[in-house]
Amino acid sequence: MPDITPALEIVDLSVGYAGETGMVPAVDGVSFSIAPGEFMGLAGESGCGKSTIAQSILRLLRAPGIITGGDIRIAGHDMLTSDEAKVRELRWRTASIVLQNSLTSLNPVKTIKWQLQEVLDRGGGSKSPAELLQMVDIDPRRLNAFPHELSGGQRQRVVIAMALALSPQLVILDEPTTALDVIVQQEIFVTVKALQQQMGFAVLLITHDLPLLFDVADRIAVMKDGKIVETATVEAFRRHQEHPYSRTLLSATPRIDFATPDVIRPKDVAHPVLETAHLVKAYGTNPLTGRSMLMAINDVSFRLAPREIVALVGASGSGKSTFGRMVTGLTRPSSGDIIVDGHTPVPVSRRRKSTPRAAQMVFQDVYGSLNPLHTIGHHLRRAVISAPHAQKVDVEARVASLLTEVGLTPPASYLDRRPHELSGGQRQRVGLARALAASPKLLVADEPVSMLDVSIRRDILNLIARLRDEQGVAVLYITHDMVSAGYIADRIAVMHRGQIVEEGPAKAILMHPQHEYTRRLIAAVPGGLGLPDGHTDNHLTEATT
Amino acid sequence: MHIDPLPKKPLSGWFGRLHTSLRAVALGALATVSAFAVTAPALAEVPLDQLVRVVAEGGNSFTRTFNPFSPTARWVSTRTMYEPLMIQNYATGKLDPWLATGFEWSADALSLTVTLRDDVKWSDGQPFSADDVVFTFNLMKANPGLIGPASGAFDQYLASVEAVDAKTVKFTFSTTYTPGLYSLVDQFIVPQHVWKDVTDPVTFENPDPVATGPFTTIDAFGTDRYQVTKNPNYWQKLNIEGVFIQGFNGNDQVSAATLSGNLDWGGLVPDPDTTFVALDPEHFGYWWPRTSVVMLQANTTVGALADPVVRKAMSLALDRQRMINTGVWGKSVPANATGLPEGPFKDWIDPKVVEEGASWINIDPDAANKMLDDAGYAKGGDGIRVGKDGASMKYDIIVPSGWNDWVSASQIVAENLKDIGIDVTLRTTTADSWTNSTFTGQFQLSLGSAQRTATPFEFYRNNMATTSVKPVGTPSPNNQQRYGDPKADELLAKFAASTDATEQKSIIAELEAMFSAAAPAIPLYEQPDWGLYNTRRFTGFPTEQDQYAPLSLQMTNGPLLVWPHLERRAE
Amino acid sequence: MALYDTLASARRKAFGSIPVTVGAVILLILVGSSALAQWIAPYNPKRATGGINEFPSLKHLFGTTGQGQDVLSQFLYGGQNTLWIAFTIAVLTTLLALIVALTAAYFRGWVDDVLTLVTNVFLVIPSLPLIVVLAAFLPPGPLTMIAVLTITGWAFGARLFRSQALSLREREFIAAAEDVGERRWRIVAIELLPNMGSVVAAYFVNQVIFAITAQASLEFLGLGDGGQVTWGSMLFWAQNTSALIRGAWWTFVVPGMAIALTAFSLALINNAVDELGNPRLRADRLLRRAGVRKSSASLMTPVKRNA
Amino acid sequence: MLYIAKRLAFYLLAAFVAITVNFFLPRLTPGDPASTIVATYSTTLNEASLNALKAAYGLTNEPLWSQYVTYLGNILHGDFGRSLSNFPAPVTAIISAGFGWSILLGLTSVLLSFVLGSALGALAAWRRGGLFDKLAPPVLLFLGSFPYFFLALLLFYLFCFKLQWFPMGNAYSSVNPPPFTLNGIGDVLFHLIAPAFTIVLVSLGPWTLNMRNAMIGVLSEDYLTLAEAKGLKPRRVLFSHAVRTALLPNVTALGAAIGGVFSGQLLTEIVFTYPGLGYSLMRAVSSVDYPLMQALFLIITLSVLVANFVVDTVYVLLDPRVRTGQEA
Repeated sequence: MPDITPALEIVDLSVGYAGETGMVPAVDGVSFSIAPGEFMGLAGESGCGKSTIAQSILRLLRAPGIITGGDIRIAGHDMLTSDEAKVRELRWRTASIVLQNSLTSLNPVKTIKWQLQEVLDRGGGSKSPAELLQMVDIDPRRLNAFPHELSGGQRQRVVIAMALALSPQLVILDEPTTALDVIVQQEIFVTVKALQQQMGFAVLLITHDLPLLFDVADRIAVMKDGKIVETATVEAFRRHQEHPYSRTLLSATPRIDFATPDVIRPKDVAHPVLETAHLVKAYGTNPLTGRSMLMAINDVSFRLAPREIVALVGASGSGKSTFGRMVTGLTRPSSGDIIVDGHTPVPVSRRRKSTPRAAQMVFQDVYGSLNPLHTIGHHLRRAVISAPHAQKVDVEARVASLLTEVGLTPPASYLDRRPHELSGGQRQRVGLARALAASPKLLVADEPVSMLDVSIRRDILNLIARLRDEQGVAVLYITHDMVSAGYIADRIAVMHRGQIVEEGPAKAILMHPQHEYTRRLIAAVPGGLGLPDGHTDNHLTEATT
Repeated sequence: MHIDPLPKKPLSGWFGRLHTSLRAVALGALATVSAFAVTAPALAEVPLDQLVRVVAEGGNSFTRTFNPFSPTARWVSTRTMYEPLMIQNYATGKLDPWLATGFEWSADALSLTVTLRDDVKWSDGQPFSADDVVFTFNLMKANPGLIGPASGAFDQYLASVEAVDAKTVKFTFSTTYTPGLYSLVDQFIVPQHVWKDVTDPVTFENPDPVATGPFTTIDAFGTDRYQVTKNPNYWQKLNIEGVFIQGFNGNDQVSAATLSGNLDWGGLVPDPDTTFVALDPEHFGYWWPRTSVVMLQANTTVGALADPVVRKAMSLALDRQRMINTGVWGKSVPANATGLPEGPFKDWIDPKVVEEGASWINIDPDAANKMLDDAGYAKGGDGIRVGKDGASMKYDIIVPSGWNDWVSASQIVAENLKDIGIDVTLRTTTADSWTNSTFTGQFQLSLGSAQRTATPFEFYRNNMATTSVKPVGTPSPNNQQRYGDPKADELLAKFAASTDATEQKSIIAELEAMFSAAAPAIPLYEQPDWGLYNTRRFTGFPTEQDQYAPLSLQMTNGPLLVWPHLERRAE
Repeated sequence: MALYDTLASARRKAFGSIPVTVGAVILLILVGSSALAQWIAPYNPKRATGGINEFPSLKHLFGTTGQGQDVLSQFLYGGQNTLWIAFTIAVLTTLLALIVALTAAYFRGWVDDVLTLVTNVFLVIPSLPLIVVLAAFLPPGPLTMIAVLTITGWAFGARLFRSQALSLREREFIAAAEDVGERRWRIVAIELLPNMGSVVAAYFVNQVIFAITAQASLEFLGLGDGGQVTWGSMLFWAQNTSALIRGAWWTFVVPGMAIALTAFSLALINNAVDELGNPRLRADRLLRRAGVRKSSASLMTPVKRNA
Repeated sequence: MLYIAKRLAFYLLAAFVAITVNFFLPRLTPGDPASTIVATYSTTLNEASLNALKAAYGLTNEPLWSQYVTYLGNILHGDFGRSLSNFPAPVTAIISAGFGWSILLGLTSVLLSFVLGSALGALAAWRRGGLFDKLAPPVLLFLGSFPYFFLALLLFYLFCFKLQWFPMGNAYSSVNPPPFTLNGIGDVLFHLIAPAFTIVLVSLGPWTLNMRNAMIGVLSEDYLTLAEAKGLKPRRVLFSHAVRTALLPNVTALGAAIGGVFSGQLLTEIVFTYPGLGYSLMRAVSSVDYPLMQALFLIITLSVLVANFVVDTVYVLLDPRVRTGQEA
C-alpha cells in the first residue's frame, strides 16, 4: 500500500554506544517499516540491539547512546532532524512506549490519576482518566491509588492506558510482560489486541519470546548482532525460516515430545528422596488476631522418588520458591515435616560440618548467586571443603571433575576467572557444579533458566537431565514455564496459592489438565504446547471468551 | 575566653537572668520576643548616649537577679547598688569612709564603734540607719549561706553587733582580731524593711533591688545587656544617668568592642599601647595598678619540693621579665622577696628583706644549678636531677586553660626549670578541676595569687600559718602549698591583738624575713588589675596621676568610688 | 558485577582525574611535612624562639605566636599530633561501626533490634553537647579526645554498614554460600565484608574529616590539653591572645587553613572517587569524549551521523 | 499511621535514654565536686557557709538511685534547679532566655541551607557536566571543610569588626525586646544575618552534593524516561518528577543534619555573641554548673528529637510508600 505513509519507517538506522575506546555499534544499518494498524514483532536475544531500536525511535536512548546514521519517521514525521521542541511535541502524540519494568516506570509518589492527567494536559486526549482506566479493565475507583498499591499487571495496564491516551499511530511495547506471569501476560495481550482492533494503532513489540509473537504479531523481524536477519509474516515464518539463526532461535525453545509416553515411576517408593507432610509456612502474624497474614505454603504433602525429576509449576507468589528453600533448609517451615533422604534438613544457622545436606540449591539469579569478588575456583573449593566428610577428597581434583561434569572444560581455564568474565550460561553451570560439590541426593533448581537467553536454556535443561542420568540425583525443578516443565520433568506438580492443586505424570497433566488453574496456565503458554492432534491448543481468541 | 585570673572569683557572676515565662520556650523565637515584650518593664529606656557603657559581666543569658549575697552575684549588685561602710582603695591601700564616716577601737581592741553618715536614704526613700547594719550582720549570722566580706565573722571573732543609736553601730569581738575591721566595714548593707520579709534570703532573686547605691533602677533588661539608672535618693551628687552593661562571650568580642570605641570603661585589651591607645591617644587610656602577686606554688608535701633550697633554686632559674613580656605585655615588674605587691603595701615592705631576698629572686641559672649540686641533687642518666627520696624530679604544672597569661608564664617556668635539670610538663585543665586539685593540695606545681587585702596579715596567714594548713584532700582556698610554721602563728596572733600601726609594721617585717628565708611560695611578678577607659563621652576616670580609686571593674566596691567622679562630656 | 566493574574502573581512572590528583598532592604535602616534623621543623614548637607575634620572615617563615613560638614548627608538630589522633579516631569509629553492624547482620533477630535501637539513639542525640559534657569531666589529653570522639562518632557508620550488610545479605550468593554449608562468621568475613570495601573506605575518610574538625572544635573550647601542640590548640591560643584583633592573622590562619585543607583534600578525593564509580556519570563522560555536548540532563538521544 | 506511632515510641525511648545519660554523666566523675564547686565560687568560706550553700545548691550525698528518682520527678515538674554559676537564678529562666534565639537561628540556617543546597544540587545535576556543575562541588566542599568556629571568627573579624557591616552581637538593637512590628522583625533579622550566613556556608556542601547524587539517580529511573517519552516540557520533567522524588533522601538527611548543625551553631553563637544557648552551655561546662549543664543538654537533645519527629512526619506526607507501612 505505497500511498499510505507507514506508522513507522526506519531506514538504514545505526546506533552506537560511546565507549572507552571509540564507538561500539549496537544497531547497524537496520531498515524496516510498520504499516498503520500493523502488529510488528521484533525478536532477538539480549544484546542484539532490539531495545536500543525501541528507545531510539522516540530518542529516549540514554547516554552513552548515540544515533550515528539513518532515518526514523513516525507517521511521516522525521525524528532525527527535527529540533528538540518538535521531537517533544511528536513524542506520545505520534508514538508512545511501554517499558519493561512496570513498577519503576510509574512515578512512585504521584497518584495514577495525576500521571494520566499529566498526559491529557497536553491536549488532544478524548478520554478522561477514569475512562482510560475502564478501557484497560481497571476499576476507575483505583484512580487515586499510588503505583505501589497496584499489582504488576495492573500497573502495566495503567501504562498502556497512558500510552493510548493521545491515540497515537504507533505504540512501542518494549518487553512489556517479561516481568509478569504467563497468565497475566496473556490477559494483557488480549486487551492490547482488542484495543488495537478498536483504535487501529500500529504496534511494535520487542521481545525475546518468538512463540509469543506467533500468537500476537502480524509480522516478525529477527535481530542478531545489531542487524535484522530476517523479516516475514507470522504464517510464512512458522512454516519455514530463511536464516539459520532464526531456525536455531526457534528450535532453542524446548519442544515437548508427546510421542514417547510418560515414564511412570512407582509413586510410593520405600525411600523417597524427599517427603513433606502437612508443610506450612506462614509470614507476618497479625498482632491483633494472632492469625497469619500470608500463608506462603498451606498444608503441602509431597513425595519425590530417587532419580526422579519433578517440576513444581506455578505463578510467582504461588509459594513454589518458598517450598524449595524449605527443602534445602534455607527457610524454616512454620509447621509440618520435611524428610530429605531420611533426615530433616538442618537450618543453615545450626549446620555443623558433618551434617548431611542431601538437598542442594541451584539459584535463579545467575548474576547474584556468585560473589563478584571471588574466582570460580574459590566458589567451588569452598563448596567442596565445606561439604560433609570432605577431609579425604583432593580438593583441586574434585573441583576439576565438577567443572568437567558441568561441561566447563578445560577446568583449569575457568579456575581463576571471576563471575563477570563468564556468560550467563557458564555461570549457571558453575552454580550447578557448586550444588553438586556435596554430592547431594536432590537438586532443587529454582527457575534455573528463566534469566538465560532462549538459545542456551535448553542446554542447561539438558545438562540437568544428564546429571540426573549420570549422577542419579533427583531434581525438584521449580518453574513458571509449562513448556520447560513438560520438556524435562517426569512428573508435574501445579502449585497455586500455597497448595499443590494438581499432580501427575508430565504429559498426562499437559494433555488432560483437571484443575481450572492448570488449564489456564496451559492456555496461557505463548504459541501453545504443540499438542498432538485431538488436543487443540487454547488460543488467545478462545481465552478471551 | 578570658577569665579574671584571680582565684578570688574566677567565675565572678557571668550570667544574667530575665523574667521570661516558660511559655516562651514552647513558642518559637519571635514568640519569645513578644513574651519579653510582655514581661519586660514598661519603662522608657534612658537613651544609650546618657549611659556609661562598661564590660563587666560576660555572657549573654543574664537573668534579673540582684541578690548581693550570691557567690555569683550580678556585677551591679555590689558595684552600683549595695554599699559598704567603708571602701578599701587597693590601689593606694587607703581606707575611704563611705556609709560610715569613721570608726574607733576600744583600748582592749575588743570592741569597734562605727559612726554612720546621717544623710543616707534607701532608693525607696526610707532612711538608712544603724538598724539596717545590725540587721544585715544578724541576717548573715542566721543564714551562713549568705556570702559577703563578713561571712564567717561570727564563727571566728565577732560576738555581737548592736545599734548604739540611729547612727552608731558597736561591734563586740569574742577575741582580739584587728584585721577583722576590714572585713566588717567592707560588708555591703541591705535594707531591713525589705529583707526582713524575705523567706529565704539565700535563694531570694531580688529582681527590683532597694539599695543605697548610685544606680538602683533597672531601667531596661535584655538577655545579653541591661541598663541601670540613677537612684533618686542617692546621698552624693551624680553627673551621669546610669550604666549600661553589655555581655560578651570572649576576648575578641570584648577587644573588638573596646577598640571600636563602643565601650567607655573596660578592663583588658592585649598589648594596649599599640592596639588600643594608639588608635585615639587623646581619649583612649588605661591604668593597670598592681595589687597582688602571681606566685609559683610548689606543693611542700611532694618529695624534693619540701626543701626550701630546691624552691629557691627553682626561683633563681626563672626568667620573670619574659613572663611579664609575654603574659602581660610588659605591664608589670618582677615580684620582690616579700611576696607583697609594692603598690598598696609600700609602707609595709621592709627594704632590707627585699634587698637580701634579691639573691634568690634575680635570675641566675648557674647559681641555681650550683645550689642543687651542692645540696646533693645530682643529675640522673636522663639529665634529670634525682631527689633525696630517689625519685627523679619530674613534675606537672597545672593551670586552667584559658587563663593565658598564667599558662604562658607556666610554659616559661617549664622551659626554665628544664635548664636546671627539673623536668616540668605543662598541663592545662578546666577551671574547676584546677581549683579542685589546688584547693585539695593534690598537685605538684601550680600558679596562684594572693587575695587583695588591706594589710599583709592575710597574705602571711594564708601562706605560712599552721592554722591555714589543711590536710591533703580537704579543700581549702588558702595555703595550697601546705606550708606551716608555728613561729608565724605567734607573730600573726600578736598582730591580730595589736591596734598600733608601728608595732604591726615591725611584726610584718619579721614575717617578711621568714617568708624570704623559707620561700613557702615563689613570687613571680605583680599581677596588674585590668582597667581602661575611653573619654570620648565621659571623663573623670581614675588614672595613674589621680589614684582616687582603682580602675579595675572587677575590684569589689572599687567602682563605687568612681561613679561620683564621672562627668558627661559636653558635645 | 556492577559493583565489581565500577570499583575497578574507578580505581583505574582515579589516577589522572584532576580532583583526585589535587587532593592527593595537598594531602601528601600536609601529611608528609608533619610526618617529617622532627627533621624539618626549624625550632622547638613549645619554646619561645622569637619575639611576640612576629610577622612572617626568613627567620620564622610563618611568623611567631603570641608566646613567641615559631608558627611553622608548631604547624608541623601540631599536624603530627592532630593527624595521628584523627586517624586513630577514624580507625576506631570505623571498627566499632563495623563490629556493631556485622554483629547485627550476623545474629539478626533481637540482637539486631537492640543494636539498631542503640545506634539510632546515638544518632539522634546531638553530638557536640554530649562531647563537650563528656570532655569536661575527663582529664584533658589525646586519650580523652580519642575516647570521647569515638564514643560519639560511630553511630552513623553502624547504620550505614548495617543497611549495606542487609542489602548484601539478600543477594543470592550469600544464600548460596549458606547452602553449601559455609560457617556464618566466614560468610560475614569473606563474602559480606569484601563487598563493603568501597563504602567502608569512603566512611573512613569522612571519619578522618570529622575527627579533625571535632578535635579542633573541642580544643578551641579549651577542652583539649593546652600543653600539647595541635592545630586545634594553636587556634585556641591564637584566639586567646586575640591574634586577629592584634593583626597577627598568621597565628590564626595557618592552623585553620591546615585543618580546612586536610579536610578538603580528603573530601575532594572521596567525592571524586564516588563520581568515578558512578556509572551514570561515567556514561556522560563517554558521551562527552565522543564529542557530544549536552546543555541539560533532559533526555534526547543525540544524532551524530557518521560518528 | 502505624509508622508515625513507631517513630514516636522510638523518640520517647531516646528521650528517656538521654535523660538518664544526662543524670549519670556528671556524677560518674571522680572525687567530691560539690565542695570544690562551692569553694570555687567563694574562697573565704567556713564549714557552716559551705554546707549551707551546698544545701542551697541542692548538692546532696544521698545514694545515686534516690537522687535519680527525685531528678526524674523534678524533670516532670519542669524543675531543673537553680544555676550555680548564676545563683540563685532558676535554670529554666536562663534557658528560656536563650532557647528562642537558638531555635530561631537554628531553624533559619538549617532551612536556608536545605533549600539553597537542594536547589543548587538540582541545578548541578540538571546541567550536568556544565561549568556550574564543575565548580560548585569543590568550592562547597572547601567551605564545608572549615570548622564552624574558624569561619565564624573570620567573618566576625571581617564583616562585624573591620567593615562594621553587621552588628558585633546581640539579637536586636534595643535593650528591651523590639516591638512586634516590621521594623522590630527587620531588626531581629538583620542581627541574624552574620551567624546564619556562617552556618549556611559551612553546611551547604552536603545538601548540594546529596541532592545532586539523588537527582542523578532519579534522572536515570524508568519513570523519568516515561515522563520524557510523554513529551513533557523539560521544566515539568525537572520539577514535578525529578526534583520531587530526589528531595526525599535529602529530607531524611534533614533529621540527622539538625543535630549536626545545632552543634556547629552553638560555636557560632559564641563567636557572634548571639544570645542563644551556645554560650550558656560552654559556661556551664567550664564552671561545673551541673543543673544548667544538664538542663541544657536535655533541652537541646529534646528539641533535636522533636525536630526529627517533625521531619519524619513530613516525610510520611511526601512519600506515599511509607504511608502504607512499607519503608521507602
